Amino acid sequence: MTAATATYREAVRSGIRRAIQQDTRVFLMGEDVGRYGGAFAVSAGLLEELGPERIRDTPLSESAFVGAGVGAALGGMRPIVEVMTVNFSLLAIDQLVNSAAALRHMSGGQLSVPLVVRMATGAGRQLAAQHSHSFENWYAHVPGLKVLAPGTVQDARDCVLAAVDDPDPVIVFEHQLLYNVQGTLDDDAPVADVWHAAVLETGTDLTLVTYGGSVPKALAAAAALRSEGINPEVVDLRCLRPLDWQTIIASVTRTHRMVVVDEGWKTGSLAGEIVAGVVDRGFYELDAAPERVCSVEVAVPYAKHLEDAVLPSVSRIVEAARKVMPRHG
Amino acid sequence: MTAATATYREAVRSGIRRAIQQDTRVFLMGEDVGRYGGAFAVSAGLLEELGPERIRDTPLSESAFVGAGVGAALGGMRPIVEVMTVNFSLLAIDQLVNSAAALRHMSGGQLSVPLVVRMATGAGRQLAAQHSHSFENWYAHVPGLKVLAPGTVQDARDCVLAAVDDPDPVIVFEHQLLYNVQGTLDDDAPVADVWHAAVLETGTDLTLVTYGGSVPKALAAAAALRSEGINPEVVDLRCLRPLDWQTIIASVTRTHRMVVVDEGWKTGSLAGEIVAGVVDRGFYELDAAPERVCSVEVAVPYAKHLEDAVLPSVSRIVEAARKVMPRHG
Amino acid sequence: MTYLDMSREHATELLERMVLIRRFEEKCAEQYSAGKIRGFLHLYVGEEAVAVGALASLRPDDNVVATYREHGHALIRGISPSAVMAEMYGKATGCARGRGGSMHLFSDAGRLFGGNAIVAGGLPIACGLALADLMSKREAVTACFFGDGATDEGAYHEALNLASLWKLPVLFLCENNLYAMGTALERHAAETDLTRIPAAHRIPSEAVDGMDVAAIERTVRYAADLVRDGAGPRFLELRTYRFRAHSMYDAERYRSKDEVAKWMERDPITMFERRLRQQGLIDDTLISQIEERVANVVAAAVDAAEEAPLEPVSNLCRDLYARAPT
Amino acid sequence: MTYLDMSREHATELLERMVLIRRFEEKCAEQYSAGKIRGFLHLYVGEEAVAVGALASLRPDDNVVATYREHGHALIRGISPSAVMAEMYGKATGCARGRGGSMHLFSDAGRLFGGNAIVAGGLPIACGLALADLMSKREAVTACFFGDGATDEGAYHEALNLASLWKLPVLFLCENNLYAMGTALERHAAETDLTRIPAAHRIPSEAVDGMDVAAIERTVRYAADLVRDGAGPRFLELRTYRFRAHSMYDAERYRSKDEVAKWMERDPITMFERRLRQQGLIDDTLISQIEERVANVVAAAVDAAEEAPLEPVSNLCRDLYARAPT
Ligand SMILES: Cc1ncc(C[n+]2csc(CCOP(=O)(O)OP(=O)(O)O)c2C)c(N)n1
Ligand SMILES: Cc1ncc(C[n+]2csc(CCOP(=O)(O)OP(=O)(O)O)c2C)c(N)n1
Ligand SMILES: [Mg+2]
Ligand SMILES: [Mg+2]
Repeated sequence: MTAATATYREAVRSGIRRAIQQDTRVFLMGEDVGRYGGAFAVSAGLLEELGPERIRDTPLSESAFVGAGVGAALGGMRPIVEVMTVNFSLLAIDQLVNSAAALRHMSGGQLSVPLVVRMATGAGRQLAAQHSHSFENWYAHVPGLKVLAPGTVQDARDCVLAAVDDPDPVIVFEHQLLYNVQGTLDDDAPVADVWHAAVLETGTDLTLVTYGGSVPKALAAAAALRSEGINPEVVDLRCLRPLDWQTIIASVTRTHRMVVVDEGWKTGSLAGEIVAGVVDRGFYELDAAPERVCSVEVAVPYAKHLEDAVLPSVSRIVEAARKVMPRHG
Repeated sequence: MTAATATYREAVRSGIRRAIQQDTRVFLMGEDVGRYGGAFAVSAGLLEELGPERIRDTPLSESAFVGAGVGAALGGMRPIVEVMTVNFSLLAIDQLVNSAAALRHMSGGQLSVPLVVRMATGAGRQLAAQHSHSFENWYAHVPGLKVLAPGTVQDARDCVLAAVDDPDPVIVFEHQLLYNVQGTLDDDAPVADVWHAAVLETGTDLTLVTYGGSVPKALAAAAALRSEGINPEVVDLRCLRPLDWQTIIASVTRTHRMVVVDEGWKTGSLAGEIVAGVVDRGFYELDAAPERVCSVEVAVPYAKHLEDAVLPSVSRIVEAARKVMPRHG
Repeated sequence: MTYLDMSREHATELLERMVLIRRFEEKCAEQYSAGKIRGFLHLYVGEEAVAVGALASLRPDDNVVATYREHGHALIRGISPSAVMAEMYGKATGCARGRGGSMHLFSDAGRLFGGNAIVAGGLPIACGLALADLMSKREAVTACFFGDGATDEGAYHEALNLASLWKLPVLFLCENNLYAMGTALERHAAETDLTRIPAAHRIPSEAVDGMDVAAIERTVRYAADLVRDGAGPRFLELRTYRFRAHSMYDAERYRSKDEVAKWMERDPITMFERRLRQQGLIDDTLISQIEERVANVVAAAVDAAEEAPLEPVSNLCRDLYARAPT
Repeated sequence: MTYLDMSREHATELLERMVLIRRFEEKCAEQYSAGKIRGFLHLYVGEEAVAVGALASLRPDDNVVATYREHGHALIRGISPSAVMAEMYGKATGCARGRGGSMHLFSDAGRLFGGNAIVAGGLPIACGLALADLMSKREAVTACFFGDGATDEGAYHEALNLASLWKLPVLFLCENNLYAMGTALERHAAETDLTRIPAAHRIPSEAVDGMDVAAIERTVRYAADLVRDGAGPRFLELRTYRFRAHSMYDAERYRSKDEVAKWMERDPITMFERRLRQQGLIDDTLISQIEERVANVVAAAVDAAEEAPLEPVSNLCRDLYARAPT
């Protein structure tokens, strides 16, 4: 098979299927991943295809099944654990921080935790305050974890495969608004280097740094800006820990201006870290104060117009980009 | 009583005692706060003084007793919940994010959660990876919460009293290394405005921004710097959410240089937010790239020399300050 | 079928409440398909006897904690159908000003504290509400509703222990509809008799037919009175079934049509109606009067929601804090 | 006292192991007071029969998960006393290169997976280790040790359900020493018979005298064999007592000297020694030989720890990742 059109959802599914078929140690577990087919239908059909040993429905016990993922990884398996959404991952975050991330280092290198934890993240479907969080930055803060956030269809497959291949615990964030997005999937292509950022579009005037669910918004904003004669470069981080400073700084060194788009709440956001990190490494390259386009700091409301007002939008990105550009005239 | 010498521990205790004596709705609950006297001896003697109704030992159930704090607050009480350390708060973080922080806003203003959650934070006592976290920035990220972090003896009392007086959920971080620190406590003084930063020392050459357990280190570094002829201003944030940008920017506008000291791991730290926030609001005031002195990104190790290597130290602060100063000659 | 010892007035009221929930939710489903309601919508169809029977035994100053499947609880605890419908429309007249939607209905006046979309998230909160009553010497009960799936969560077990240890006036009401989303009870819980675990925490526990509104009312009244009198917490398992999908996104691959059909024969509304007829407490006229009243209420709720204004975006950050930081 | 059906060799071994743990920890306390060991130090003194009896019934390819009170488990699972002592000294020759200290002892070779300082944090991990064995068709048992306090935590209950539902080969070993830090069992758990909750999850559960090393060995062997053979998880409550403070920071205000003294009459080492004497399996000579051997081992461990080098600071970030990010 060569490149074909597929959804982000299908791409993730393809990655999971392949990982399980390639290695008898790999299995998927999580709430409703089997008979129900996954809360976001990511694993639909996989139970029938791969059987109940490899596609395991768990009880509603995030702490237990994420911790069991850690244990199974210690025991030589290569578990892929699906936590339905990042919101519920708060019930298991202790296992990820205090066990998954810490065990190798604090055992003096004796133990390995080759665990993959996938979760849906983000807002945009009117699911209200408790189902709309973006805590990517919390996980990206933790040494010992690696964090991926695919923003494109091909990366959606490749992030699963790269994560399963990696001997360390990897968290993969799939934005819930991307699952239906269509794109090109080459299912025979070798796994891309998702551990580094991708320059999705080259440009000269400013750098738009983004990831995950904000990638399509950044691309749309870039198109709009180009039609105004502003030529942005679009950097898709892909890997949130470790951050690929080289690619970011190289871009900013060319453009001297930056806008960061990140669905997290602004204060304490990953966008803040990007700004601070660029200041650390390339302060004198910056010709203007970078702008951050983040979520408004409020519990995400249900009503569509209020939710829209909270989240980064194409128009807010365009506005931020204009702001970092030199004044015309 | 007028000002006298007291420890930070005694100051916290005094705040708790007074809050309970002043208002029948206030009580303290948490693991071992009663008979044991508190893991850090903060509440030692209070059970005997105030009785088991107001000083309540809980089971080892962080999720249940923090959630019960939310419920008791909804029911009209003014609970002070002690979570032994920030490390264990991960087991209750769902209740803090999804209930305490969200309920007022997502109920359209109907519900109030006047809850205080106190926890010990930080490293420095060789307690190793699972007992040495600094997750202040995670809580400071969450709209709906307010976050205090006293760095001095007087503030240790005042933060408890200000938090109990506040109708919103407040998290108070007490750094475990500060409990034995002695300072001046005026127990009759009105409660200070801990919701804003304090300029602990005025200076002209650079601004040291810090909070909590790093305050004594920043003050020591300031003294060392002054002896080199560098004159730093020391800003103690005190309140981590909302951040007092006015005080920070006013200081940076005077000094044009900044070093942020924060015990969190560097990537995704509160220090990063301070840098990004200053860039947002005062980019053109900065004469040099701000420096961040944070913890090395590794699970905090037990051995003293390794732990010391991880944490911000006076010498690392001094070094960072020298770096932001203009080159001499 | 045992003789129903109940006034015509009360029986009609119970029936009308169940019918209201049913018709209201059927309308919600319709409006969902029409794109008027969005987000997650979890219907209670089939389970109405639980909320109606249980809440009939509570008092206004008792507290209620529910889940994201709480339209019924909200309507019974006094949120007007218009305010609930407007909430799902995301309108400013919604009971949470459009911020919560279907999963987050609150009523300060009705002491309904959610509307919690974190499975088992309400259980610790219920303990705290009960603690507040206990410490304030108020004779109130906190009724805490949750599903069978919630019994898998750690927070549930922590709450059972805390309530039992501190003798908190909590009435645990487990709405066991045999599924947690697509996972059948026997595939998510090792012990399918849900009364055993609370009992092991020394909480008196009993199972009730969750399709029999009269039995539920009677059992809950008995339990609530004991709880109110200081006997400590009690647990009731209400054995019921949801007739509809888990939410509007569910293809229901995990259960058979036959199973659903078999349970529908035990429709709580039909069964209660039949019983009332047999005892001569109700007839066709009364039933059509009920249906008419309910239809009017539901139609009015939709009309009001349609016409209601949106919350101005300028109010977005209102009510984030009670005391705004300066 | 029943007749002990045990070879002299084995009996001596059990005794010597208990003595080793006791003397080793007495030395740790000493070194703590001398400032050589820092951080938290939780002693197992009084509880030695539990680790010694239980681990005597396990095989090398079984998994062990323990708590922060795990010096005993570490010594028995084959970490050398020098490596444990060096770890507490924070030296490079420590079993975790000085990174873990007293609370985080690990042995890949001994399949000891911590050393976990989050109460109940090891329980889900034990389920996963057992799942790995089950899926890999290895006939191994995962022995999971935890305290009475851990039974308050949600993770415990979630793990019980998961293990029971999936029939995981986990042996739950509850070290019930009657206190969680300063909180007595009856003040932290509504049900003080700790076998009842696992039983309510359909896990066969039994209580054992945690001061009787022979009874523990026998009961654990029986249970472990069943678990190994695929019977699903089992639970044992080991009723014991800690003779020392919770950690080195504990003023022990929460229990009486009398209570401690009463339990000390049931010192597992003294009781076992007495029994062996009565059956003529041991005498003064043998006992002093044991004490001498142990004293030498402990002294050598201290000497080695004293002399061992510190881990170079340049190794600080080593082993954070298996595959270093580029
Ligand atoms: C902590 C958490 N995990 C997962 C989910 C996703 N989820 C929503 S409802 C549900 C099933 C809950 O089942 P049950 O408790 O039986 O309630 P029911 O929906 O049957 O009324 C799940 C898994 C959630 N909301 N919260
Ligand atoms: C989640 C968590 N909460 C609190 C603590 C602090 N703490 C350490 S040990 C302990 C008591 C545990 O008691 P138990 O489980 O009975 O074990 P024991 O110490 O008696 O062996 C507590 C509360 C912790 N380490 N982890
Ligand atoms: Mg259910
Ligand atoms: Mg104990």
